[in-house]
Amino acid sequence: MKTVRIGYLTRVEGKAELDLTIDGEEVKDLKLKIYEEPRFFEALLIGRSFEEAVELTSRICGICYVTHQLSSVRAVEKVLGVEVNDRIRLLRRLIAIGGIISSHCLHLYLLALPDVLGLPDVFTADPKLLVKALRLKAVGDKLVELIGGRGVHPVSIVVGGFTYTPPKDKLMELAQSLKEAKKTAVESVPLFSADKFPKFEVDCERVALSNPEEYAINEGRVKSNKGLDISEDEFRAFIEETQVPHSTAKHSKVKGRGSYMVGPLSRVNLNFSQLSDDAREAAEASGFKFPSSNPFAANMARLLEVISLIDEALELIDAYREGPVRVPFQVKGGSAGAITEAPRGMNYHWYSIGDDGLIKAADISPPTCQNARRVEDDLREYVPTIAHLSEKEIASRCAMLIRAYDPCISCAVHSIEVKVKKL
Amino acid sequence: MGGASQLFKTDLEGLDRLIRKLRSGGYVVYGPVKQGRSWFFLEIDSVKQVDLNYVRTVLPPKKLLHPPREKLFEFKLDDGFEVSEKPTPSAVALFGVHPCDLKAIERQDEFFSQTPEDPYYLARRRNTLIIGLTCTRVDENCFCLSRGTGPEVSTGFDILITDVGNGYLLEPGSAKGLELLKSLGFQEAGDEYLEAKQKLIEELKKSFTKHMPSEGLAELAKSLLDHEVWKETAERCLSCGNCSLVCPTCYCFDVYDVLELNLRSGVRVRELDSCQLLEYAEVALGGNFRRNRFQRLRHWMLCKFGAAGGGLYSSCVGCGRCIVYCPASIDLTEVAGRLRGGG
Amino acid sequence: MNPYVPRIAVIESIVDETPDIKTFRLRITDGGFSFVPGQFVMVSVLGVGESAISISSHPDDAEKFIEISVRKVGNVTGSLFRLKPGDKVGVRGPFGNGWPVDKAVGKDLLIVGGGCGQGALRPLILDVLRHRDRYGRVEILYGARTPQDLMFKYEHDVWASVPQGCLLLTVDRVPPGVEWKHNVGVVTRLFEHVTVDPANSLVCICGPEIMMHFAVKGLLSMGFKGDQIYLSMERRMKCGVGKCGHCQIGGKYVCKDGPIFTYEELKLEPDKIL
Amino acid sequence: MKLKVGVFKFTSCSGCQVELIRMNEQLPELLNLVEFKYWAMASSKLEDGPYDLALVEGAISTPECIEEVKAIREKSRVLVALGDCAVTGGVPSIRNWMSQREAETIVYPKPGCIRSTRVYGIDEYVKVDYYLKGCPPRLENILEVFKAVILGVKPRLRQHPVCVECKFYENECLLTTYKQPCMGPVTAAGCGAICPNVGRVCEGCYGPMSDPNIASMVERLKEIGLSDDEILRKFRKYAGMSKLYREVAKL
Ligand SMILES: Cc1cc2nc3c(=O)[nH]c(=O)nc-3n(C[C@H](O)[C@H](O)[C@H](O)COP(=O)(O)OP(=O)(O)OC[C@H]3O[C@@H](n4cnc5c(N)ncnc54)[C@H](O)[C@@H]3O)c2cc1C
Ligand code: SF4
Ligand code: SF4
Ligand code: SF4
Repeated sequence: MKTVRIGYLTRVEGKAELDLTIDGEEVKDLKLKIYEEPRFFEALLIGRSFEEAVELTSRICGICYVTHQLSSVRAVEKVLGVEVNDRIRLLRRLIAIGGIISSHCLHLYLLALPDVLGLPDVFTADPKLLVKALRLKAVGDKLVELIGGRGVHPVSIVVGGFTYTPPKDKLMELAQSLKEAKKTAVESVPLFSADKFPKFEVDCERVALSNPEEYAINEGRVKSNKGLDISEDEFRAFIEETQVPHSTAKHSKVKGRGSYMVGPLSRVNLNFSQLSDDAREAAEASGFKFPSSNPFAANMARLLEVISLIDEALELIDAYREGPVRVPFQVKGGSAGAITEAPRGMNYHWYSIGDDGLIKAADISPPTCQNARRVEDDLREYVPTIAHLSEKEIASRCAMLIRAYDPCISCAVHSIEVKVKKL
Repeated sequence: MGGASQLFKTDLEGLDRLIRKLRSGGYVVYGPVKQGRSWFFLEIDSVKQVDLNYVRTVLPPKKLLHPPREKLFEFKLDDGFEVSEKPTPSAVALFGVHPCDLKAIERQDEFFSQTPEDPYYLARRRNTLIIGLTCTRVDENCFCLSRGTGPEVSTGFDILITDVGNGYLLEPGSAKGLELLKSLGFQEAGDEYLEAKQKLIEELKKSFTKHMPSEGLAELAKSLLDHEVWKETAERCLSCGNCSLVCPTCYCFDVYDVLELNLRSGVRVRELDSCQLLEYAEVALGGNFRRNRFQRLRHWMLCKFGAAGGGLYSSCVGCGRCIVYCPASIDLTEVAGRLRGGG
Repeated sequence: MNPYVPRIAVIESIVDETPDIKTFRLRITDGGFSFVPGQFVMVSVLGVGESAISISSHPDDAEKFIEISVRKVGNVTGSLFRLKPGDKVGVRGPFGNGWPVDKAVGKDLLIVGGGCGQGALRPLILDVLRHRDRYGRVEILYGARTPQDLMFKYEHDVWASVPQGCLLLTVDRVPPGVEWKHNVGVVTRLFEHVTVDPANSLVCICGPEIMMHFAVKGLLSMGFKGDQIYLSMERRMKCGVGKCGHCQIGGKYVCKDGPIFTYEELKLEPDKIL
Repeated sequence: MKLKVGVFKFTSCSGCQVELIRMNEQLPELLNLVEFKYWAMASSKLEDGPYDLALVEGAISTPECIEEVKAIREKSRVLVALGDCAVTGGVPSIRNWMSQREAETIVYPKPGCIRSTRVYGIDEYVKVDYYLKGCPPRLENILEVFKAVILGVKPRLRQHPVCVECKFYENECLLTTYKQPCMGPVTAAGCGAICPNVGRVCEGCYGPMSDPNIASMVERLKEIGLSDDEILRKFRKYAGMSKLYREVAKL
């Protein structure tokens, strides 16, 4: 009988730990505990104005603030019946791309790379590599800052559009750095290639937005490899959430089926053909075959997205023309939900708003909550394959698998167990 | 100067030529441009961008002569320091400066010329050409008339433009201005232009509704330090500093060092400050000589009345900015009025 | 000359005066320096900032060195305390007007110092010692918190032995076990021992504002006139050359019009403290 | 000797740590000066104190957090509240104005096992040396603290209002010119007036300035037509629990 505990999972955003008991190859007990203190976001939105939803839900997560803002703003606009113009849509896509590049690079180079290099962190890694990689991350940050007015928790995204028109010439300047950055991204393919990760395949439902027009980020239908094909309005009819006693974010599953995976791997698997040519070429070189059923391929999926989205950002910047970026609207009550793709997967926001413009109820399902159950299921299948290893090694492999989901535990708006690990 | 009495006239196209000429002569030209609901001195390349009928900009032209933030020098900790910002700024032409702002610049000129001279200000000033513009209208917050700083001015510009209805009167105010006007081949203006200008000024003078005469104000204010108006007004004051930051005659600044992350090199910076801010008079160990809001408000107004440290150099020119941009609608002319025994 | 750019000075030696005051002897590296007693310099620790500090040495030595006596209270002063002989600081100045040494010729002098204000008075005291015949009777009153907070202890004997003069010391309190032969109480309590002639003397005071406040009150009641009382004022200061505005006391600039003012000049200013 | 630094997280979104990571290519330079002994988000190496500098992100909202933050204080020479949550409780503190049970049942079907207290900034429980205000604080401000602690001086963190920086950028004033409810006049600067820079009112995310005239600000907001409830919400957003705002936020 082996007991493996990963107390305080490091190099993830937020606080979590893993308790695992194995008997031979059999997993006796497995609990991914999230001990992030609860913040009750859905409650504290109540009585706030619809305009504050964007601003406050941004604070759910210090990494995927952009998508929280975008899901939120779209949900509210659906309630109010606001139709935004193409320029606004373009800028929203561009800022979402910035957010994804920034988050993916944070994950790849600061959180995941140490696993590949066998280091506790990246601080002792080659500074040259680090500077290059972080310059790549910086272009994502700058894109968000330029459009959003601030890097973390942008301020210009409001119901009806943006508070200001980002200057085209500034974006053009950034285009230069984007081109540099793309080189770094392409060069990084060998760092995260298939030979660097365990060969572990697992069959599961992988869900993502999909959109025939474009690589889906801000809008699309919810689809999966198991035949799910619904509109975002049907999300709650097909996805259910349950509270589990041992902790975590509430667990999600597809009704009548089971746990599912959201995130870059689901997206790349589903929408591979919409990636840019260079991204698909990089996929070839990576040694992974997409669609892939190896959860560790998620890192490569991130890198492919970075490459593809830089290509797309360049096109969007080129197409961008300065002009009005705010449309007028009238306040009215109702309820609606919207999904955008966070770096870590689908992010669902739903609000009920009164005629006075105040929020009456909110339902938010960030990707980490949706993935929580799937992570446990993956581990249950993965652990037997490594059960022969030492406890320390098992722990580090498990941590690596969890990390591959890039769980953003702060995002777990609703978490329960408050179990404290003493320092 | 010779020929200051020489007057010229032109049309809009001529003004445009003037701007183009300045630009080709190496000047960066700034003029009042409307954006949103406000005006700003922005870089221009044509008179078409300019609103010749503007009232007042958010920041006065001060921003180009005594910028909100500027580097004093760079230093390296191993081997002392070097004045890296050799005061050699690019030549600037301010196009369309109103009389109140012209007078404010004159005061700042005097102030920064006092020994020891301020090399940063003066280097910029010497490289600045000023083209004044007589106002075409007066709003409810203008009171230059009672301050003796407008709407008529005879100094403080290289050229003064006045819109006389069917054309523009151009008056040289310096040899440089005269030369420029001659070189552009503008025709001489007849007396009817001067008469038209005089008529405009008379009309303007009649439309002032706000007044704050200077006579005896400084002395009076200084003798009424305990007047209830200070504390009453301070109850509304937000200590936001807007009034002094937009004031064309306020010059106070803070100085601080910024080190690079290598901790080996850095810059010393100066930055506009305001006596309305709590930190302004703060000293070590938490001491503060003007801790109370009313003391700060009073100090600022005394300065604008000509009674505090800035005295003559920073007293009010009646541009009205502090009134327009005070979120608490505090109006120094009202305070002056109360000190004089009114309302 | 750019008045905002400091000259480089090398710290030659450091004397611990009290637990929180040190005297630094500085050599200006690029030569000439001259000042009058009561003037101050702006001392830079580059990267941290600049502080106004009175010169505490005598002008006759200025070609060789100047001294400053600094109390550790914050960023710049705290950083100065961490420096060693050989380290460099920036110096601008001298600034300000100085003590009325010319007006004092032939007159009695009453010198009143409190706390670290004694630093600004020392050049004046040294001047009396070096040019004794210029002045009439000279009485020095000096108060500090405790005996160990007195600066320039190594010179007190010389100050006390000045002909036709006296040095009176006082402290607020004497910690147990410390030997103390002098007075206890605020510095104004020493006024009863003052023998200079109010009709023909000048008073020079430097110390905490509250001490100066009571000193002025006492002196006025003793018959001194407002224009005989000179006070060295302290205000926040950023430029030292009358531009930054911070040091204003009503209509006056401490850095240019001061730091030394007569009580007469100050008494009608707003923010009056005295 | 490199500065030994610990980065800790309580109830928060991690955004302040992410802001720190936005230093990007400057990271190697910072690593020349400091050693991160404890930073769970970035390193698997979690070393115990003592720390020269502890950056504490997040509000205190459970009994366990209280114990933890006290332990961190004991091990740290300089302790810095990193961001609004740590400074005053920040956005999570909004729930203080709802009944506890209410908040819990809205989010959880079975709230029985949730234990959380009223949300406070960390200085409710430990002494804080410096406050990095903001949601999040600007990277420049965070680095200023690193530099200052290394030099052994107080960091230069602006305490005057946002209006000062707003004027440096010559923005149109949203409050006076557009009658929009800008919190700039009572909010501490340091952000660079980024909201007015992009045409949005300051929402007050840096919390109160050094000497806010709250009563007057409330009047100004009323003048431009805000209801009492709207005003209350403004003061109860990023810094409702700050000592300066508690009165107007009615707690
Ligand atoms: C004319 C004059 C003479 C002085 N002479 C001496 C002296 O001989 N010895 C001595 O120890 N001190 C003297 N002081 C006081 C000294 O300037 C302050 O104690 C010092 O500036 C504090 O700086 P700091 O950075 O250590 O403190 P902090 O509190 O960290 O101050 C930060 C900044 O605020 C400003 N500041 C704070 N306090 C003061 C103050 N009291 N006066 C002016 N600016 C201040 C400075 O610009 C300083 O750099 C004098 C002040 C003046 C105006
Ligand atoms: S602008 Fe108005 S509120 Fe602000 S400091 Fe000036 S007088 Fe006070
Ligand atoms: S927009 Fe806001 S921050 Fe800017 S000056 Fe106006 S009130 Fe102040
Ligand atoms: S302007 Fe206000 S809300 Fe915006 S970042 Fe600055 S302090 Fe925060």
